Amino acid sequence: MSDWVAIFIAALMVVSAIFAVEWRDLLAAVVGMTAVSLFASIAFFFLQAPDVAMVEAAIGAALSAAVFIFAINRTERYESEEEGTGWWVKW
Amino acid sequence: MSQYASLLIALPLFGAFFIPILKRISKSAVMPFLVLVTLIQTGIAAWVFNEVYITGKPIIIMAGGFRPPIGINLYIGHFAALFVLVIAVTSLLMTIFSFKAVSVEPKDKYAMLFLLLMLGATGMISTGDIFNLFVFMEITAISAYALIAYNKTGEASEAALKYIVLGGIGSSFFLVGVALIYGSLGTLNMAHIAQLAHLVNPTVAKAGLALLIFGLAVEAEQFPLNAWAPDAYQEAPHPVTAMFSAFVVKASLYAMGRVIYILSAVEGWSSILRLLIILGTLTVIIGEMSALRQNNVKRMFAYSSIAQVGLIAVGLALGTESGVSASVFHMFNHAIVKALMFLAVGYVAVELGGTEINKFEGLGKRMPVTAFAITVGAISIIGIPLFNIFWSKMQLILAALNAQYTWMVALILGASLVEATYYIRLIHTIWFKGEGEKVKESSVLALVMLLLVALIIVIGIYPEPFWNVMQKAGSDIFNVAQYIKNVPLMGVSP
Amino acid sequence: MVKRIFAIVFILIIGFWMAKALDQVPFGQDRMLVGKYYLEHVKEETGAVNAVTAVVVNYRGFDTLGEVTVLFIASTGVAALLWRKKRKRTAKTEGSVVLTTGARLLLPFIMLFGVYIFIHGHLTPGGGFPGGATIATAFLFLYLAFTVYEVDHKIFEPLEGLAGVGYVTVGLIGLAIGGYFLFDWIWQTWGIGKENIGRLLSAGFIPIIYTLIGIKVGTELTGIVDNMIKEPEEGGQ
Amino acid sequence: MNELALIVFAPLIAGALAWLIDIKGIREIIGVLGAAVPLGYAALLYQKVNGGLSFAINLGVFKLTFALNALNWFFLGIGALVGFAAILALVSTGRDSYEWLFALMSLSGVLGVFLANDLMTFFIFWEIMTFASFMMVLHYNKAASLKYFLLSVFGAYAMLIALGMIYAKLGTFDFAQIQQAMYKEAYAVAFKADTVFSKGESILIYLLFLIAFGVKAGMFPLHVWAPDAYSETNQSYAAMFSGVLSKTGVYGFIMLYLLMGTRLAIELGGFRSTTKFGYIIAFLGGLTIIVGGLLAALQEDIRKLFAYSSISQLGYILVGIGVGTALSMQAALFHALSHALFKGLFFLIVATIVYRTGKTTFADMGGLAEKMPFTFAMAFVAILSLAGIPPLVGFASKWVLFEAVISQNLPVLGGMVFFGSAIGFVYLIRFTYAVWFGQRPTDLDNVKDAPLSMAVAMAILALFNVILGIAPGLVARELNKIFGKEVIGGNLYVLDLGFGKYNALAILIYLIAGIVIAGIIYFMGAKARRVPVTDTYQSANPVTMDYNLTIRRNFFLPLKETLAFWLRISFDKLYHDIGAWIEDLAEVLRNYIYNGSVQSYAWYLAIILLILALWGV
Amino acid sequence: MNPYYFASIALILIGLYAILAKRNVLKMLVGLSIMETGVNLLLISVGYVSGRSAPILSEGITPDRAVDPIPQALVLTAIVIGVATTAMALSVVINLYEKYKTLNVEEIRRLRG
Repeated sequence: MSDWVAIFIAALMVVSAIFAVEWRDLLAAVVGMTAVSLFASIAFFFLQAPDVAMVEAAIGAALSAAVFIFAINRTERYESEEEGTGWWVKW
Repeated sequence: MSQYASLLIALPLFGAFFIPILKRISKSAVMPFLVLVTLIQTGIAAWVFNEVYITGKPIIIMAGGFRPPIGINLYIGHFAALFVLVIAVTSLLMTIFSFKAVSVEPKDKYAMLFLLLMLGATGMISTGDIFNLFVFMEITAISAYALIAYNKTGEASEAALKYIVLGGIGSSFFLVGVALIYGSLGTLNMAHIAQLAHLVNPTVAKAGLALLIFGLAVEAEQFPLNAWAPDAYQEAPHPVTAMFSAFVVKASLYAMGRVIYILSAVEGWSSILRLLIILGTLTVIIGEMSALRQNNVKRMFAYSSIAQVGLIAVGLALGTESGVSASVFHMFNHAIVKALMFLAVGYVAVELGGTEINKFEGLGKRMPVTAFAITVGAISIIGIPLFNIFWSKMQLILAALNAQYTWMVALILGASLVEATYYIRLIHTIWFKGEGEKVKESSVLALVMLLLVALIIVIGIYPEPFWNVMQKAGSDIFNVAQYIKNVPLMGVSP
Repeated sequence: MVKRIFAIVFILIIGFWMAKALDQVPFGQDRMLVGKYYLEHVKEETGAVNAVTAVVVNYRGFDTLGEVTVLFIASTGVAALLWRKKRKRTAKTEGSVVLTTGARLLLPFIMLFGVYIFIHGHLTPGGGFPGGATIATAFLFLYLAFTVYEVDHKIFEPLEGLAGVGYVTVGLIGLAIGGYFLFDWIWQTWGIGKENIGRLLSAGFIPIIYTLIGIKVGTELTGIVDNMIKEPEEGGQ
Repeated sequence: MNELALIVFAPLIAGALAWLIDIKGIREIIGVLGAAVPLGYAALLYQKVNGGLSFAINLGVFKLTFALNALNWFFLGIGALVGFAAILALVSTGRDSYEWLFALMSLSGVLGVFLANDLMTFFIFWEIMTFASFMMVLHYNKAASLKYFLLSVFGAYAMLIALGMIYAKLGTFDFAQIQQAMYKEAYAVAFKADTVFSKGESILIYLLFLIAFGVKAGMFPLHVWAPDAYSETNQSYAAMFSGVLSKTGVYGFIMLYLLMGTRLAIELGGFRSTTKFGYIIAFLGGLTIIVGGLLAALQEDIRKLFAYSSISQLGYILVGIGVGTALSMQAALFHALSHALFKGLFFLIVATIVYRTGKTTFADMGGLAEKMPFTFAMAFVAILSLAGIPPLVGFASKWVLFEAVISQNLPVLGGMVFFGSAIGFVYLIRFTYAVWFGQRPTDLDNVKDAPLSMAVAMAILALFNVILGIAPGLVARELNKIFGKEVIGGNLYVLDLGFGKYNALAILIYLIAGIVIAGIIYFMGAKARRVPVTDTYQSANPVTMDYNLTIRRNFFLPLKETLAFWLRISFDKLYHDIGAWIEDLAEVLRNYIYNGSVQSYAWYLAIILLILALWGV
Repeated sequence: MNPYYFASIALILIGLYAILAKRNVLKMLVGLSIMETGVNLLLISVGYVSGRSAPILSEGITPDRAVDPIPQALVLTAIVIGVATTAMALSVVINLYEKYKTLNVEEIRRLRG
């Protein structure tokens, strides 16, 4: 396990992905997705890929989140009740 | 001079980008412009076709002027030249049909998406680079998503959603496969990969090949992965469905065939091929069985088209040259027949307002030319000797028997028995049941249908010239050594 | 509940299989083959300092052409699907005072920053895509700030088409002059800017293409945002 | 274009022309010309039979090769003759150009099958014939045509698999090469050397060929399509349908003998005095005779009666082939010829009756002899020939067949054959009396006789029936030429089998003498009295309305009651249930797999990934 | 087992899990988008060479000091394709919601059989 920065970012990414999938409130899910995209952008930076980091940040995080939020705005915000999410999920 | 073949890709792109500007000038000029672009595309494709088949050497287009492993190259060999022509001609016929079939409002957007679907399929067939194949696959897929949902009805959106989710998963895993292959070989050019395929370490190779084929199989409608196809065919606008079953599926089938044979030096190759044959046979059986009690004729033709695609996949996965050239011949025949039948069904839906089977009662008296077109199409699909599909089906079955897959052939023949049942029921409903007043049929479409019928019968009666073309196209896919020799690879020091 | 357990078991097995395959591709090992050629020849063959931009635009220009088409299809598709006869903006609340004044002040700088990114594509990281995206965020900023603001489609769509047509014409000129589609005729044949590598006016047609891509991506993403934000009026079909 | 190509493709081209030029007068002429060409050339080519005439078309995908030898000249003769007669009759009963196209296409399909020189051409023309005849039946009734098409395509695909297996191992379709390869195989099996085909494979090929030719020849378990198909089509076409198309099945069996006969004989060993595989064919043939005959007797509809009788007659031919000796094969061929002649004639008669009266069941017919004398004369010839009364060809072929079976001392088969001719006689009596004699229903009073074209057609067939009956030596000479050695001796009028002789001329003279004497007695004033038609036999059963057994209504009801137990086992219902079951399975499968939810579709993807993971690991 | 490899495979599989287990269509699209991010991360980490810097060949960096540029070019395209697919999917879902009034996958089943 070469350096702890990589582990830290990887862990953050996986946790925020799991939360993004489990949260019942779709807006929270989109925020989780954006977090994953942001951490991925940072990971790209550490993997010596600045171009990709910028594109991921600009398009992956900003615009896909914006598009998702507009879509939620025109449909429903909350998932249906009987989803049975895990105990550790608040929203 | 041969580099001008790159116009095959540049022209539809130029046309698509030009349409928003043209819309400003005159809104009604969009559809005629579409016909013009497809007409020029057919001209170029015809020129490329006879250029490749006369000189016998494939045209290698080097984008950006860099030699293959460095730059991306388009490999227009015997197969690509043939099928680019098929794509161009089918799109031309479908633009004519779009005049009458597409009434939903943003027609200029429809024209753009139509051109880009054609571009995507052409690109998939002619590209020589795995990632470029992914990009063109995405172009085809996303324009297909838009075109399927184009009618903005609830069902159309549902069909498009299914295709997006499944297509998304498929293309993601395709990319993982590309990552594995690139990770172990360092190059993306297909010929280069074929050259170095034996260097790849077995587990990566097996996983990479499996994922690549999985990604393509979702697009190429193999058994469990084709659940999106019947809905997509049913809900798309009629000309788009015809284009879909005529060449879009064929492009991903060709891509699958190409990927199979360039990675043939890989160690776990034959086991994955056997899995593919099993999947192909299941596609044929399930496809035919589900069409049995359909009351929506368009959906019935969709299932029948899936079944034929399964048959082609079995032909490709046999691993023998005769199998591959037989499946190429079947692709060609099936493209003609299915274009004709979906055109006819679409036209009936436009005139009589729906594709349920009761709309087809007494069609023989109401729309004789369309009824005749459907009947000839149905008879040729069943596999009757004087029509074109018989020859390719026979070649496929003989090739399969040659490769000792007797049980697979028995199942496939059983399935085509089932297919004969529902087609005969349709023929009987059309000609010998029900009454109806005569509907005036547009002469242009009648001419198009009769042209396709004539083509089917000509191939049926004298298939010899077509078979020589198909054999060359089949060997173009099959023997990879020739493929590697044709592509001018720069000696990049490994 | 059973479905979840099955799902987890499935993805674990698939994960294990992919991990086993990835073990044979060790992390961080130098396996470059074609990449090594690019790194060694990028300076004299394309004149760009940023190797990735050179690969994106010049060596594998076809991918980017495809890429731009994908985005074009997305924006046309979204426009086709969300097309309604009569559409209007239904945002109810005006942006807070911070947002509105911020929008008025920052807009030119964001635009400038976006243009900076795609003009310097061949030197610094980033290129047409992030540049275009930044411009799109500038317009998004306006959409969020003002409830009335609407992008005028009469101008945006032709601009988008023009940029696309421009890109293909550049490729065709390359075909005419250099004999190959997307051939870098500025750098290879005319040899302008060969001496000042690393400065603004260098690297053949990469800046031109990246400007076109920047405009195109900017207009397209704004188009997508605009289509998404407007809702059909009750009468709308 | 040499003669063989002209023979095969002339009807097809004529049919297409007739279909295109849809004018009432002209298309008939074109059609008849199209049918006349093969007949003319068949006669012309008689001298050049062993001249090794051959013809090949290279279709790129396959090479179609045709050749003429003694065997397929014999079948070509049957096909062309009965085909021409049927097409001639079609002139008046043909409804529209659709029927002309497909009748002539099926004729060219049949001729193509007879003249084919390699398995692939054989298969291609087999499919053309099946498709064309199916379209003729589809025109009238969907259920019957669907049953016919599915069973015959099932047979065709069985043949395709067998053909494909042969092609895979031997790499050739040509009959001669396959024959040599099979001879080598036979020796290899004899000396226990290793062979190209394993024992299992050769049995599989034999079974597949058995199914394929069994379907077409209407063998017992696969005969269900025949009654509906023969009765539900244009009756004059039915003459060709049952007369000629069923012969392709017989030709196929003979081809099976020629190609793989020795190999299978050695491989599967003998059974009593014949080969095991031959005995299977013979036994099934016997069963077909019994089933066909019994069911024929129970029918109320004329067309169904002759359809079943046609199946039972084919049973004779299969028995002949099954026994497998040179004599029995010749008997089978002889009976094939005579069956084509008298069955073709019968169907033409039925066509005339239906054409003139529009009625098809016994109940509404009767006393037509006065109104249609010419047709009655033809019917009389046909009845004598089918029942096997000496001077006509039916007797000659049956006699040779009986001799062949008995000489091989096969008691079971002999029993079946005798039973068959007895039951044949029974339903013929019913037909003769119910249709021709007795009281004529009032609405049939103004019935006219057969139209000219049908009359000529019937006359041709009746003429052949009589000539070949009186001079069976003509046919015997041809048969000996096929087998190369003198199997049936005797001159033009006498058939000498070594252990039995049949002098056709002598018997004819005695018959004429007998008739003269009977005529004298009749005219001398035998007191003939009118018998009321409803004079029924009840054998002590109460005479109730539904149990009123007259010649015209359920004459054989007691027979049906005795056989009630056996009649429940009907293969027709079995195939129908299989079809319905498959359709329900398809319905369940479709609704279960394509259940519409994206999630389950995503699950399918995950399953495939799992398979790849486990398979690939 | 490098953390980035682990993270990318985990992201792909979490995305797949979301599609398989979650009934809300938008949640599925979130899963799809996460899967695409995971694939991009995998592509980049395959192209990384340890101990080397970004492929910007300014004065200090010589060719043998730079990381592999090709995967970065590929990912540039892949990210934008991902966004394009998501935008298209969302507009389809908006149309769907307008007609079906539901986002639950179990109820979007009119096209079946």
